[in-house]
Amino acid sequence: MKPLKKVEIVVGAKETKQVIEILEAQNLAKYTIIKNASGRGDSWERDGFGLSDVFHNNYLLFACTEVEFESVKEPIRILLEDTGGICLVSDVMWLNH
Amino acid sequence: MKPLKKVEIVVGAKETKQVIEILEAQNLAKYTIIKNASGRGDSWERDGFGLSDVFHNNYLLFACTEVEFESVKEPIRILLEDTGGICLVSDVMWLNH
Amino acid sequence: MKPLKKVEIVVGAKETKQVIEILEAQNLAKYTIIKNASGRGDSWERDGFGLSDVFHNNYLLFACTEVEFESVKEPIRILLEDTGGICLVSDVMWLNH
Amino acid sequence: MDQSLIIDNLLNPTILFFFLGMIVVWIKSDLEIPQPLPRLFSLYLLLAIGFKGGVELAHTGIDLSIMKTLLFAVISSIVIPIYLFFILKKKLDINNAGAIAATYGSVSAVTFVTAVAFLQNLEISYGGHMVAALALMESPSIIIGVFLVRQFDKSESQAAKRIGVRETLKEAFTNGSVVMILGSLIIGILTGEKGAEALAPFTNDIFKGMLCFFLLDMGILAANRVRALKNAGPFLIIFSILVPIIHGVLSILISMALDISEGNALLLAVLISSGSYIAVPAAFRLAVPKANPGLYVPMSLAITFPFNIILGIPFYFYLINQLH
Amino acid sequence: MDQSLIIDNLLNPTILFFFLGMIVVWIKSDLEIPQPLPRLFSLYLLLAIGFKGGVELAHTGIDLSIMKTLLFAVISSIVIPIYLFFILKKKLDINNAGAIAATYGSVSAVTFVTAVAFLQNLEISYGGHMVAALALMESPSIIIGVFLVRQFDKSESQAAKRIGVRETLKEAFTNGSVVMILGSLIIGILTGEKGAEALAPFTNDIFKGMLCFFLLDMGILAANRVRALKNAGPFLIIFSILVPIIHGVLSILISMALDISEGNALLLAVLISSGSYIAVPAAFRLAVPKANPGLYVPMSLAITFPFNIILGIPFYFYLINQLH
Amino acid sequence: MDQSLIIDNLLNPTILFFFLGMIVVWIKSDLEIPQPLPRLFSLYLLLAIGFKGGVELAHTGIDLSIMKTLLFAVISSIVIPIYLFFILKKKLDINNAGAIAATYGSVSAVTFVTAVAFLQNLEISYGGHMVAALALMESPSIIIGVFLVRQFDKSESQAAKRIGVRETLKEAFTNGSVVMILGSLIIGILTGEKGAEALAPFTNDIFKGMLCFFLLDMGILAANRVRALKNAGPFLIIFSILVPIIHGVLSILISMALDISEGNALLLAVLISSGSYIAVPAAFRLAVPKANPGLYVPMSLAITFPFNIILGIPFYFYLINQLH
Ligand SMILES: Nc1ncnc2c1ncn2[C@@H]1O[C@H](COP(=O)(O)O)[C@@H](O)[C@H]1O
Ligand SMILES: Nc1ncnc2c1ncn2[C@@H]1O[C@H](COP(=O)(O)O)[C@@H](O)[C@H]1O
Ligand SMILES: Nc1ncnc2c1ncn2[C@@H]1O[C@H](COP(=O)(O)O)[C@@H](O)[C@H]1O
Ligand code: NA
Ligand code: NA
Ligand code: NA
Repeated sequence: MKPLKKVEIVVGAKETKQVIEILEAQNLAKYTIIKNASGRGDSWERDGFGLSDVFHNNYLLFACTEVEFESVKEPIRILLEDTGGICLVSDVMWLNH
Repeated sequence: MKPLKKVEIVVGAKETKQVIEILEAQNLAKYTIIKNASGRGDSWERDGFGLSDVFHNNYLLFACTEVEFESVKEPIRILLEDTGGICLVSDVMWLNH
Repeated sequence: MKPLKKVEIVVGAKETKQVIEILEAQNLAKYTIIKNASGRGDSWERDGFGLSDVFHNNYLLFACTEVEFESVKEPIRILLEDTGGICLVSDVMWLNH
Repeated sequence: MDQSLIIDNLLNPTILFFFLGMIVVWIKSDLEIPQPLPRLFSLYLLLAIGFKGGVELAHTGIDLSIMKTLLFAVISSIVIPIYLFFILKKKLDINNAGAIAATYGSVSAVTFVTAVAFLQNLEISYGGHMVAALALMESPSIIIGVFLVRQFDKSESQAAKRIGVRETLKEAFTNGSVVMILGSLIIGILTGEKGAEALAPFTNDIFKGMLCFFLLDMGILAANRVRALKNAGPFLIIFSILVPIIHGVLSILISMALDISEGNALLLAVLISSGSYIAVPAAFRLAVPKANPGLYVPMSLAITFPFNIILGIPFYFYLINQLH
Repeated sequence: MDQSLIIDNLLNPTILFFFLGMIVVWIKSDLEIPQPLPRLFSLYLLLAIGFKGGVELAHTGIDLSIMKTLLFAVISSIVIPIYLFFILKKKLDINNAGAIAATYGSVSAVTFVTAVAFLQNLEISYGGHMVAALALMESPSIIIGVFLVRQFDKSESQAAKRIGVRETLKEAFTNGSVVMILGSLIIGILTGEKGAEALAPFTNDIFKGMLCFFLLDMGILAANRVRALKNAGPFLIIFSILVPIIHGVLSILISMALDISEGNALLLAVLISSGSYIAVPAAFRLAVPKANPGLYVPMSLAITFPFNIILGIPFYFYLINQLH
Repeated sequence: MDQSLIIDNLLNPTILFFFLGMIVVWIKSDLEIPQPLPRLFSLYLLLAIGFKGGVELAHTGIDLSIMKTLLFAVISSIVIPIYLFFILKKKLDINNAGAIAATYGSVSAVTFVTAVAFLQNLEISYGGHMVAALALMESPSIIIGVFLVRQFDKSESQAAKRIGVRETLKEAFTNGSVVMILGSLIIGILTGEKGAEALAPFTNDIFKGMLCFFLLDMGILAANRVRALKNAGPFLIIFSILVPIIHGVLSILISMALDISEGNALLLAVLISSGSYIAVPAAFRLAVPKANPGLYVPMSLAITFPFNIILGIPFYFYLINQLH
């Protein structure tokens, strides 16, 4: 088992692509996405209904080393400043296979 | 980055509204919901199939301060005692933007 | 509140049944599954589209004691070696009801 | 009994697709109708059946005989949960006794729709008010079931504090399937002939096909749910077959006495003998969370429902024909 | 005004299902059309309306009068966001002013489809090129709205850096609903009569029924979204009703001057008076993330849209009839 | 070659919607058919084609010529994976060689359905037993592919321990699409003429429209999947076009020798030349997890499938016409 950082991000469905572009820019292209999340925060409620993506959130999760996380931390912060959402970081052990 | 508590709750789809009411009663109305979870616990299996909500779970996640969590801890415990489900709490760092 | 291990596993949709069989073999049949996850890792991209399950991932989560986790750790590792995917373990507090 | 009725029913594509669904589970095929497609079919069927019933009802109007039928339907949905509760209470805890009693006092819309298709095959007509009966029978037994549980359960339940009488009433009468069928019925009444014709390709022509799809899914579901009854013991299994037979036969006898037509008598028998697996679990989950849906849903869904659509419907119809 | 027009419209099953949806929310029923079923209905309607328009257009060909109509449609979608922006700027911040202006410059396909069903009921024909108008009117106001915001917003927005002019253009013109309707239109043009006939049971016969289902969902959605406007203040509420009336009436007057037929004039009025809630929020979320979709989407979806389909359409039609 | 055949095919709405799907990806539109709607269309098409085939088959009965055709179909699905495996083994590792061999031994139901629509356009009949051929050809090559991999792979694979011969057989024969088509076929056989008529609006009338929707999604999917082949090298790309041509032509020659009718010969050519992208990946994921679905799925789905429906079908048909 190897210690890693687990990063969880909730953003609007439209904005997910921009998060992934940030990851890819740092060759950090390992992630899992769960679509169709709903929720509330500081901005308008995303109830998950309607035809437009702006009322849907996505949940994105990736595990990486602390160094890797540092490389995307600032761009993610700047993006979320603009788009809203939340980014949570925690310690995990990776069962390496 | 700011330390917060991450609270994860899995409950039946019908009961999610009651969890949110508990949060709202404490002005804790920031959360993310992922619908259509399935699972098994002590009670009947929720396989995610069928027309009735009683075989579907929801996954609810919210990040808050320790003090905030303390304010909803007991009502959540009492609710889950009745409805089943699970509530897990862990330490996270919030990338504040 | 009681300390537990939270185990998160992302595997291909087809492989989820094998993970559950591992859990059941150790009488660890309490878990939550979120279907329809997408993602990228070392192997081909699972974009969540198409008629075949091989482009879909599932997210599986279970909370258990450290001892219980040790009993499934090796079989899970062996399975993931074969099928790909990721297994992350972290510390949580369980709000026992 | 005329066996050809049963065999004809079995060779109906709708029933055959139900069997296909059960076979899917037995051979452990990975065929599934992913969520929320089953909801699409079920919403469609409620809309179609409700709308057609309304159009029909606007045509015939309401007379004394219709009122009689509706009254009979509602009374049955009040009496059944009461008498069943006191029987079940002897074998089960209060919570589950109340839930099962409410289940069999309420109705299964899918069974109703399957019976409608059965009648259509034989070109036997039925009244639009039967859809109203379906809608009226969903909720009363829920109220009664919850009331009985609260009356006899001495433990200070948290749920009872949270979910009072008003919430229970609200939950029982605003259940999605009740609203969908009642709403479509009223829309059917308000819409004229011309409006109905414009909708007919949607509500009538593709109806049978949508039902096939839906029963395929119901077959998969029933075969999966039946497993949950492994440890339920013989009493509940026998209950789930005996109760529909008794209710069906009684309903037919009363229908004869009330001079209710062939088609309507069949639908009444099907309504009264069927058990709910949508409205009841939804309301009981909130009001009586200690009742176990892993028990009462499989009973109605995995035993009573298949029994009714495979054997019950042709049997009730045979009986009606004999008595007419 | 001839009240029977409004009442006839209200007794249309499509509109009745919209009401049913609103009632569902008011009585707090748990009835819902789960995702992504609403997308199925909306994709279907775009495909059907686009395809039928294309087939029709291939039949009639393009002449000067059609070019005139299309030009009028596009110009309106350029002029409207500009003039609205400068009005809105006085009451709101730049970002939201731009978004609301773009919203009302663009169009609502669902309102268009509902108006088509209204015409079909009255057996009044309309031109296939009106579908082209719908497609052409979706994007221009988006470009203009974003341009105006960027022009007047002096803050160094991060989004402006990330999403340049080219991305905005791309986003505006490749929005899913634009592509679906335009694609189906072109396919309709390329397909001959025979191909169209083979598709007719799908694109024509079940059209009304699918619209009922979709409007049921839109009713639920509108009634839910309207809550977000609780704190929006009277200006925006009045704006959401007054703007469609003004635009509708003006459009009808110009249509008369341009000698546009009854059916086409109604559809133009509906296009010009309606507001977008799909293409505009999608593009603005990327290009102007500081604009609040919790504001401009409910305005067009929860006020303008219900107003238009319930009262607007019969009113515009009445007016057109009076002036003809 | 008669170019008008290709052009006629290209101007078919079904094929045009497939192109629209590819364009959606090229212009980076956000148009998507969200999950699980594609499953709805695919389940529908399997049900409709299976049921119609069964009704037809009940009508014609089974004779020697039908047995001959079915035998030819099954043998081809056994021979093809074997010979392909030994060719592929020279260029690729054992696991992927086996998976690709199985892919092209098995069949693509969507290609079959598209060919059926092609025949319907030309009003050329085909036998109900061709649906049986489709069902019979899905599984054998899977068994053979897995068997060959296990035979030649000397590494002690964990998967081989977990998933034995029995599991592989089960997986191959109980795949959802096999069960759906075979089940619907048998239901079609059991249902009489009258039952079939009642289902016709669903299984026949809206068939073309559903196919359009589905091919739109397949176009999006194919254009997305093709990217995965960027680094695959020219061998596999050429393989994915050459193999269907060779198999199609050979199949046509044998069909002529066996005196198989025009329509049936086309469907056979399409079955034999197409590659699976549902049943094969499902089974190989379990039995041979080291094979890369990111390789063999795009080959059949993003190259062979588009080639077949755009050029292959009219070309095979031209050839059949020339030889008849
Ligand atoms: N404290 C939180 N806990 C969990 N999810 C959150 C939290 N804050 C925001 N979110 C999620 O992020 C989305 C956007 O947040 P916001 O930009 O603050 O409106 C919300 O709709 C929630 O899904
Ligand atoms: N230990 C656990 N780990 C993960 N999920 C659980 C656990 N226990 C219960 N759950 C989830 O909570 C739901 C209800 O639990 P229960 O009331 O114990 O049946 C289950 O269906 C699971 O989805
Ligand atoms: N570092 C990671 N963080 C999050 N998810 C991952 C990670 N690596 C792999 N995954 C998930 O596991 C799936 C299979 O991984 P792989 O076998 O490496 O292709 C991917 O499609 C992702 O959904
Ligand atoms: Na009953
Ligand atoms: Na407009
Ligand atoms: Na083949």
